[in-house]
Amino acid sequence: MKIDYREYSPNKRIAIIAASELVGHKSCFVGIGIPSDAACLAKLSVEPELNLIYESGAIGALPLSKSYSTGSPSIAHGADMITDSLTVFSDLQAGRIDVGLLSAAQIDKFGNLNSTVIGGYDDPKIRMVGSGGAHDIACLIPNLIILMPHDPRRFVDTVDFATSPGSGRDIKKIREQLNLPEGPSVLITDKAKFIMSDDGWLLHSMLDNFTFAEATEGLPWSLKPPISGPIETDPSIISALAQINY
Amino acid sequence: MKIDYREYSPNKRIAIIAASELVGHKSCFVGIGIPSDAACLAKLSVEPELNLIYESGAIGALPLSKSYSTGSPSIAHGADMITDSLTVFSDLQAGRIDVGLLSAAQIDKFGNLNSTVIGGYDDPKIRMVGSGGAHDIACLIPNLIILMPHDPRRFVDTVDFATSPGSGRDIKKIREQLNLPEGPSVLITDKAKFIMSDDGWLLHSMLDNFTFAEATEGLPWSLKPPISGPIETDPSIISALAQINY
Amino acid sequence: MIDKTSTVQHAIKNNVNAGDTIFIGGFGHLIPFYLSHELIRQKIVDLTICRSGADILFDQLIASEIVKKIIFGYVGNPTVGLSHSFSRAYKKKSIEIEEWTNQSIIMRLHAARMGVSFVPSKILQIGDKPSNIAYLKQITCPYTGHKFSAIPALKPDIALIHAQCADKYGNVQMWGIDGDTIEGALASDKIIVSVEKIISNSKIKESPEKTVIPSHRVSNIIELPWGAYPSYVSGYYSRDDDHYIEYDATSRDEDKLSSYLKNWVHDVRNIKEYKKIIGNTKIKELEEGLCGVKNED
Amino acid sequence: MIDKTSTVQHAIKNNVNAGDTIFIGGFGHLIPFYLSHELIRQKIVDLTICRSGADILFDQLIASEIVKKIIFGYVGNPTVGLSHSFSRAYKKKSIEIEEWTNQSIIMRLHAARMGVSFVPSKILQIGDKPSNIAYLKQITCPYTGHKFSAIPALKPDIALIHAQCADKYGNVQMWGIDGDTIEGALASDKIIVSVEKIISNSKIKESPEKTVIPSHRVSNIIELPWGAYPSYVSGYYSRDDDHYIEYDATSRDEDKLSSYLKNWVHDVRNIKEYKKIIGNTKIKELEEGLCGVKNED
Repeated sequence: MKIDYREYSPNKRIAIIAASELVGHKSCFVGIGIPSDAACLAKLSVEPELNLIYESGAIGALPLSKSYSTGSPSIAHGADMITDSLTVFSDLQAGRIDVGLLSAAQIDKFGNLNSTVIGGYDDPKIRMVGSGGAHDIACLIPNLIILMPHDPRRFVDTVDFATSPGSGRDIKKIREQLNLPEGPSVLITDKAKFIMSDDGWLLHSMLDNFTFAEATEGLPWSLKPPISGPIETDPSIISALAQINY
Repeated sequence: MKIDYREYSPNKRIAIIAASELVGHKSCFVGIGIPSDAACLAKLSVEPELNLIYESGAIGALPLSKSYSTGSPSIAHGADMITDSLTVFSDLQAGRIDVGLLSAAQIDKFGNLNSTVIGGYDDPKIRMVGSGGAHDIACLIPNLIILMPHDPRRFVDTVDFATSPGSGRDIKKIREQLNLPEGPSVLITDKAKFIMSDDGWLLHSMLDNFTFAEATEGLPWSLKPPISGPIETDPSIISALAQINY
Repeated sequence: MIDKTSTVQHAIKNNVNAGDTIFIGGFGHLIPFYLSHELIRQKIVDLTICRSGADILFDQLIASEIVKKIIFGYVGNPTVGLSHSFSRAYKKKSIEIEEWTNQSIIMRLHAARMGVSFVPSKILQIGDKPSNIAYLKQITCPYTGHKFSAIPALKPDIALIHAQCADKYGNVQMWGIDGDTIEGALASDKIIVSVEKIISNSKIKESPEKTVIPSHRVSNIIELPWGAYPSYVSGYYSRDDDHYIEYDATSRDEDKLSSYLKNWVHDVRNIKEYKKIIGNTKIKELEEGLCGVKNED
Repeated sequence: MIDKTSTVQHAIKNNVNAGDTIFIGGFGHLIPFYLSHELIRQKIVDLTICRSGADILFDQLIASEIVKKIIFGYVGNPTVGLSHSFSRAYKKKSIEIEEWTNQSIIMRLHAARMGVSFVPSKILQIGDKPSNIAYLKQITCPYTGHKFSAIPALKPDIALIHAQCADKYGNVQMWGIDGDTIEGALASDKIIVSVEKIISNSKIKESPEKTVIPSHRVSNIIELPWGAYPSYVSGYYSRDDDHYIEYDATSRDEDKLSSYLKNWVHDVRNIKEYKKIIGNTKIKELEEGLCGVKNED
């Protein structure tokens, strides 16, 4: 099946690519927004085994309508279990949750994410919402996938504030010493997939019919052509899109 | 009202005396047996505010029939709340529970309690059940009352094994350094009430019509005549006895 | 047993003091709007307010200039955007902050709940977050030699929470999403609870597993139906997402926000008036919009 | 989702290995007798078994000579008396022990559940208890300077528990007294659950607050009605106190205990036979003797 990805909005394209990445995982720590949408899409298509875990304590829900808060009625509805946040974060720290999805206002070359301030911490241009659970997930989850709309202003060489720690040669060394997992391994935009290397992000693959110029436009990192052919999408993911109302 | 205490079994006499000691307390950490009976009796008479807390996690129950385990159906039945043991022990450690009642196989001059071994730890004459929650309660509860049937074999100068730490000059000093409460302050037998001093137990008062010789018979500690007149019992305690089936 | 029912006025007046550290419950669900608004009406100042993920109730308390400091993991208007009053206060330096993460706030409360002065954690050791907290210390496990951050206990003076029901003695029942609400309440020295409905003690005893706070820990119980609006209560009413969305525009503009606070907080004399301002149409819509989270009451 | 239902034989055979550390659930309530008896029937040896308060199921496992070590806070026959098989094994030095307290065992499991290698506690610093554990270390709070015992994490290889119900995917629902059952299960690497009844996933979703273990943590689910006898299951049957009382006399005498184990464990081929041995009279009595703990199923 030939998929015309340009038919879909940028956020849907991110969810489509991310859904494929969730195959083989049993439990997923998700936040509201594109992460939640991507996980729902995966569960409806390529990974029915995936248990969605929200930091509010809801486990096993499949919210098909727009949710504003991780504690929204739509998240509680249809859950197999509602426990407390301590339990969910404890499971995270104990390495009992397989994979996590994060987004942020800024991302840098080594996958550091910023959701705290634009500008200086004490004298910011924009004071944002802060970590929430993002720092915790970035420190603790064994497999971390980052989802970012391709908005060049949000891609920087070094984030103004590293709310959620990244990876790459130096950070990985510190993570090892602290017995923490490796950090972000995959970055998904609405045009391409990137993977983490010792020296930062590498362009892994692009959506069919997107050019290298499009996939890297405005990104401040020096990137080489993709190391792999076009991203392949299981047709069931596309079919499942219809079930999600967002 | 003149009470003829000899009408009641030794265990009931202990519960009668202990009930008076619970006045003014709002929450009581209780174990199965005489402690539970004494707390029920207090709640039915002189201290209706008392919330009984069992280490199984049951709170607010009033078991009027014999219970074998702190997790028995009779403990769950009638509870206002059933939580887990972690919550109850956390409340204990946080100083959120007012008073505790303990019993044991052996007690010594400084209120150390033994429920572990008679004889040496590695080569015991009798291997008993171990601490359970007794050590924890003895370390942490702000007000500790000990209930012991007057069986001289169980009263010793120094316990074979200090499962639950006592009080008195030396132990209190260590407790202070560790930010722990003072330890046992009252000991109740079926004949008398004792209070803790720097030098160990003092005979505080006796049940009406019991002699000094009876109250101290076989106790290995050097004890002086009681420092107070006969124990007074609120008649409501005696009336409430009829409601408890044990 | 003591009857602990009270009015919102008395409960706040008798239990909260200027300068107190207050844990405010509700994680998307069960946010104690009406109960906490009383802090504004009574102008109880110099407060430190804390929780993991904070939403527009924090924004309103900050805008009302009764908050000296916030201790938080997140403060915003979920999905919609920023907490504009917080941003303004932060830039004006009229508010102190202690900025953690959701997990670390929960672990801070958990340490207090367990009666210890710290717990070890793997978080807050890398990135720029540890530098947010100047006094943050590390600790080494005496068994494994592994390094952990030492998460210090956070023991609030008082917790304000909203729940589905309670008896008059203070046995509180709650279901649906909790987040860190129970943890924060049990960590605090005093607890005030507003509920949708006061029920009998015998009803409580029918399902003791639903009880999350025992009576002896609770200072006051107040029946405040719709007291969690515009957040929601499982089994009673749904979340007013529109209110949250509109609040974004309102709170960007200080004048608009003043009118909002006058209308929704200062001029509201009792919970019936609060319900009146919400309006019958909205009430009907939210009662019907429960998304299947059924009323187990 | 994967169907995780299994037979007791397969679940134990495929998940438990000689030498494993096993957490055994049940605190007075919900003790997994039938499920754990399968360890005896399959002669899986060199086991380390652990929990806070242990009753006669531990005695039976010890008597069957499959236990190398017990880690415990209490081991006995509640109110009735001692664990005679434990006492004998202890005196013969045929069993290793690691003797804690109920709170410290629970905190050990809690540390593992939270993913840290220790938690601080105020207990185990005075009296003779700290000397029970040669390797016990102290830790100083970096904020207050207070001394705590460092309670090391206890992460069992597998937990065996009994609950009221589960769906076939492994979402487990439990109510009534829990003690340290959920803590121990969540601390363990694998979890096997026997239940009174397997119910539908849609039934689970009707009351998600009752779910205590999520499906992705569970290895196998086995429907074993009466599997907790002679302990009890809230909503299903009461505790057989007489059985516990009689077990005292039985377990004092090694020959009598052998016959007991033959009758109640070795010769029992399935849960229907177990129910047959309990007998109809007893079953009726225990179903009626629920002390009002109602069946919410």
